Amino acid sequence: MSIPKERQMEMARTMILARQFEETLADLVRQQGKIHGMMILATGQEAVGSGVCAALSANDILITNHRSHHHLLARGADPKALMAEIFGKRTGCNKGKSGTLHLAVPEVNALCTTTVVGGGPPIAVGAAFAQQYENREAVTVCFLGDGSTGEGSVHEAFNLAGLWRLPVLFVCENNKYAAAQSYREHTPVDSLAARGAAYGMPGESIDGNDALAVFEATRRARARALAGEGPTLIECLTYRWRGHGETDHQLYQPADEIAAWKKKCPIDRLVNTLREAGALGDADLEAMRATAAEAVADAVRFAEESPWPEPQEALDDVWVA
Amino acid sequence: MSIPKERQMEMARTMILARQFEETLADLVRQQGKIHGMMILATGQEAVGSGVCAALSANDILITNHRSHHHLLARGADPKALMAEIFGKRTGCNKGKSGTLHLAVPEVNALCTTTVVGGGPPIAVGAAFAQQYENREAVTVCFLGDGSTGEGSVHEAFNLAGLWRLPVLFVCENNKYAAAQSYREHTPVDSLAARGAAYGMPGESIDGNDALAVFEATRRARARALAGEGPTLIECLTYRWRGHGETDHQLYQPADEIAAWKKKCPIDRLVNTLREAGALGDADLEAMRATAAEAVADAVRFAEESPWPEPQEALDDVWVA
Amino acid sequence: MQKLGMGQAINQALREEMERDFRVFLAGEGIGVGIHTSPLMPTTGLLDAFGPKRVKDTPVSEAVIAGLAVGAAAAGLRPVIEIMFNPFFTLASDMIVNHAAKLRYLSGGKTAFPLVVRIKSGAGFGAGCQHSHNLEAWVAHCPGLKVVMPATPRDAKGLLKSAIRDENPVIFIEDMGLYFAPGDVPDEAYTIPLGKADIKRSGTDVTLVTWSKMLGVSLQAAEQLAAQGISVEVVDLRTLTPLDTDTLLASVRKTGRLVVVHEATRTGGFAGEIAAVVMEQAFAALKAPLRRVTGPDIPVPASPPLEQFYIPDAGQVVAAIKEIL
Amino acid sequence: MQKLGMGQAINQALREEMERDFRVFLAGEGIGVGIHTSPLMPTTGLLDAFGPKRVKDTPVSEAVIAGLAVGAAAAGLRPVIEIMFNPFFTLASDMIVNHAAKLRYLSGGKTAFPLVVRIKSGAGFGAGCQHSHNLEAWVAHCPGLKVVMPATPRDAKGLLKSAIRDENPVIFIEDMGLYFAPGDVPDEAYTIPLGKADIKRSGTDVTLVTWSKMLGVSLQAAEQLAAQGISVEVVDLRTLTPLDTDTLLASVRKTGRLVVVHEATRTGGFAGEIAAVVMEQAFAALKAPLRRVTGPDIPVPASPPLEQFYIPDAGQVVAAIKEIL
Ligand SMILES: Cc1ncc(C[n+]2csc(CCOP(=O)(O)OP(=O)(O)O)c2C)c(N)n1
Ligand SMILES: Cc1ncc(C[n+]2csc(CCOP(=O)(O)OP(=O)(O)O)c2C)c(N)n1
Ligand SMILES: [Mg+2]
Ligand SMILES: [Mg+2]
Repeated sequence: MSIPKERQMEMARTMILARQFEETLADLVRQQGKIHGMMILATGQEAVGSGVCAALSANDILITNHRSHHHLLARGADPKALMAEIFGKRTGCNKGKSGTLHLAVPEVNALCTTTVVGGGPPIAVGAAFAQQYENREAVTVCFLGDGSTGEGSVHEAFNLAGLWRLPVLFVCENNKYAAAQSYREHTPVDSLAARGAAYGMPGESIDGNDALAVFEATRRARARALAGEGPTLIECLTYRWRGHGETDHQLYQPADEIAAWKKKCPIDRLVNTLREAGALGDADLEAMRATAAEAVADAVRFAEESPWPEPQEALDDVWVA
Repeated sequence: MSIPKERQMEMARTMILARQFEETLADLVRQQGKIHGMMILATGQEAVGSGVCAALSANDILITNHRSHHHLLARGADPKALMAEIFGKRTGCNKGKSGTLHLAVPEVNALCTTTVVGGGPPIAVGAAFAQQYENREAVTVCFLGDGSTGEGSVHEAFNLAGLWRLPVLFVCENNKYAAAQSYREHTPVDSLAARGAAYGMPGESIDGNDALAVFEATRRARARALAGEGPTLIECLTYRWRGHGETDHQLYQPADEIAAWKKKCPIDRLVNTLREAGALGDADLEAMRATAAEAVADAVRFAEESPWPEPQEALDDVWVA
Repeated sequence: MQKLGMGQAINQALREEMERDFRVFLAGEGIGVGIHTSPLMPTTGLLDAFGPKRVKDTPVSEAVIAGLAVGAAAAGLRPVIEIMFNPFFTLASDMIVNHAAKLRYLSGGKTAFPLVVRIKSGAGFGAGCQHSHNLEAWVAHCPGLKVVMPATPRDAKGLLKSAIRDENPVIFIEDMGLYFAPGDVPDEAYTIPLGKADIKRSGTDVTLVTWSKMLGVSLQAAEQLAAQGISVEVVDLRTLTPLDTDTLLASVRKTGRLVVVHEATRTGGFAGEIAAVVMEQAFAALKAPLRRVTGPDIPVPASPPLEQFYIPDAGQVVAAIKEIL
Repeated sequence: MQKLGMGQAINQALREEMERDFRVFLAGEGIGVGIHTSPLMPTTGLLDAFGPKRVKDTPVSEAVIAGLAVGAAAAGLRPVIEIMFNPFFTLASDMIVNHAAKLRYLSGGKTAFPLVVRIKSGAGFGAGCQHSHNLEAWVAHCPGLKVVMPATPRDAKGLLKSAIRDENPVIFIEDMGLYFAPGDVPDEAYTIPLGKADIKRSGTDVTLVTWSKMLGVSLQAAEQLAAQGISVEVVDLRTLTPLDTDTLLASVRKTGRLVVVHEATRTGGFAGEIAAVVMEQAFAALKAPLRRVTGPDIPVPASPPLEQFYIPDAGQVVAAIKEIL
């Protein structure tokens, strides 16, 4: 089944937006010192967010993790509200409570971001259970990192999802590192996808820098889930260009490894494919870039101009009254 | 490699002892009402404890779980001290602090019994780490149930053991039930042994009612571990004749299933093999049974005659002073 | 008026709320097909009544049981999960404390997590400290969680119904020692609001604050002291958080004396919170030192005489009260 | 006298104890190869010094990191593990609370678990409530665990060395906000015993009890009040359990007034324990109500002004003290 052109364009658009959004964040943190706290970016991994989200419907639920900007932008979250939240402003999508690490955007069914590594899968299982319980025509997608598979909670979630055949897609971004630890320093086997078999769940290892492959794998897994055939584990092989966070010195990442992966840039890849297919001209690309740049600039302006929350507002939002 | 005769006799002896010990416990709880609290018995699973322990050396460490009498008796724990502990007497191996559920017998290197399902494997990993760290010529054996594999802690332990190639044997007693839940109601795959592959660890499924097969598998895995080749997962297929505990009505266990497994009694099996090999005569068997009966009777007498702890003794043993 | 054990009262509450609202479902270990078939247990018969779609027996996996609740609540259902014994709450604690309690706040109020965690608790059944460990002080120290600990069948039913209808995560701790003793439960529908303590006995000489199983011990002590002319007011908190400080303070202002009784170990137990609130807000009314009657600072031992030693009894409560009169 | 940050002081303690005793090893996430290379962090350089056999980087697996410590301790080693941020203690809590703290008791005193759990803690780095959540009250409520929370580099070094030599499990909680500010650390070898509070400033009008990072805030407040003629005695608990009740009570008996300052949320925080102990044992000496200065009952928010609002400051301490003078 071929991928509709508008989906392909959407992927290109959201990848470019995510890249620019995050490069701007890096600059705001490092050069301008305008943002306080941790800053965890997904530069180089954009194909995962965009490939997955382009294959979803509005009803599908997203549960994501600490490295979430590319997921949320691909899902259609408002860059202004995200940026303001990352700045800690009152106009942020979570009123400054979350910051960059736990962005929740229920408007686009991104119900929760958890920065507890391994926290997402059990929650995704719960969301998928709700979908199954009410026979909703929808699935839950859970993003997780390679390192998160060290957590017992991930195993418990895989086991229950396999057992109850829940409509959930576990999308593992294997970016080769868990913080400073390389993949084979934290996991004794070569393939994470192969772990699917331990839970009666198909596991697929794909090129995570190929947005179209990610899209296809997501579409297949989603169809399976909707057909009642249960969860799928999709391992997207990709790479983290930047450090774990913006204070990371990346000393443990060999320079040539980084360079080699930069050559495999997921954005260039999709753009080139589209160009070769005649689907994207120079002008289109320029327009995409300009639109993204404008959206990011708007977002930064909005965030900078927005007021800080009043200190007392910290007391709000704990409880449903 | 053949199994030394004295080992085979030891297995027969400890299985018979465990069976009699536990049948007596059942009677003490049900008919005589002499023991307070939960009573969890391993009747029908004796080949696992005896087959494993016969293949170990004195330095090897045992970490076991809530269903532990057959492990500990096979390991050579004193039946009197166990029985007194199960009664809650001051002369019990743990001064009444533990009761039947957390028997610790460091005298035979059974360092801990945890009744938190899934609690054993992480601790076993730690013990095996100590053995590796000090180049001790020894392994750690961890007993776990099929149901425990639902716990995330078990997965974390498998992963770390596989990663660090620790000298640990995970002996999974698959007795087909986790409390009232049958195996396929809690696990989405047919083989637990196959999960070893997810951790770079050999997984073997064996007949857990065949003490000799258990012995052989343990010997192989132990040799691997001592050779620095890491952990092994041994799945012993067996069956729980009695309820989860002595208050269980076993309504969920089909009567014909129980009957079929009783025909596969692990004690009869070993005894018949030894008889056929001419290694065990009627008189030997009678002597074994009589010795066991006497040991159990002694143990009960000792326990009954022993004093209760003084209430204030509850305050002791929290701290190393 | 029906006579029900607390287990049956909880069973009725679950049944009624499941009938009322399809979004309510149950999950836990052995809550459907269990090893016990006693009609006095809280979930007996619910699988038959509501089927395996709504009564979910899970693997032995406390973290994902809790995650199931968090995710399902976020997605619009109203989960009621069970943690078999209080010490196993540790295994669910990341999901409850870092997620159920915090995710609404983290969303700036955009999401909600209407879920109930039923925890079976208490010492006295001879299983030792890995089965018996009263950890209500942990959850009471977590903003975003409400903590309910009923002491009577009537309260249990009414409070559980409120907990299920509450839009916030509620930890509902049941002392298993209360499942069997029958008590009055109204025949007609009712709920009891969370956050309201109940004066189970009025008195004038000393305020005795307690909850859960220790209510019985406290009332016994009050009875004994009444015979000696000492009038004890027994305040059953019912809900630890939100704490009903009005009732608490009014009572202490009246009596001028405070004793707190709980089964949990002493150091760091929730009695400390009661003490602090009173010392902050009713200091002028106090006529005597505080007394706490609690489990000693040890794990719960298994042997019968040791376990009995662990559990506070009426004699200790009487002695504590006499010390400060 | 050296000037070291608390991170460096901890580093020195680890180094010295590892040199002294081969059984001591370290395990945790990123403690060897980490993303930070600052020489001010507690484990920097230890991998180079002791090699990968004794400095173990682990997968992201808090439960098995803790289990590793429990099992290795039982088998004769002396593990020092690190939990990266306090909220992740939840994931290790079964191993620590149900195992490390209880297994010795369960064995009737036959086994021992000499292990240290270092937990990085505290608010103030903008990462929000899944990274910042002060949970010392949880561990202080668990018999079988000692809980240490140093406030100065000198104390951190001496207490950590004692913790590593202790035969019991010790929870050693480090506020990351203290890693960087230099303080005096003796050049010669020393240890500081667990269970002894330290009077960081003597005074006569009010006893201020605190620990960890809040010591700084408390001393600031004391300084400000001194200028106004108010004399504050600042008691740094250093060890929450065992609690040094002697020092605490002696101070309150002297001043007659008690303020407790901690960063953790108020309800159910360890201030309650202090209040209860004082109200039980020094009631007659009390001249005024208790005041607690603590984090409010909310998760720690991420946005800078909100996070600042969360963290108690000297102004609040001054105001609280003035209320009860
Ligand atoms: C439970 C828990 N432990 C530790 C951490 C600290 N931490 C944050 S991200 C991270 C690495 C995660 O690696 P991976 O899952 O591969 O995701 P990636 O960062 O590569 O996207 C760690 C250890 C955490 N946030 N949660
Ligand atoms: C963490 C935890 N959850 C639940 C329980 C209650 N429980 C005790 S044994 C058991 C079933 C365990 O099944 P399995 O691992 O197969 O061992 P078996 O009893 O069959 O030997 C359960 C659920 C427990 N002890 N610990
Ligand atoms: Mg990664
Ligand atoms: Mg089983």
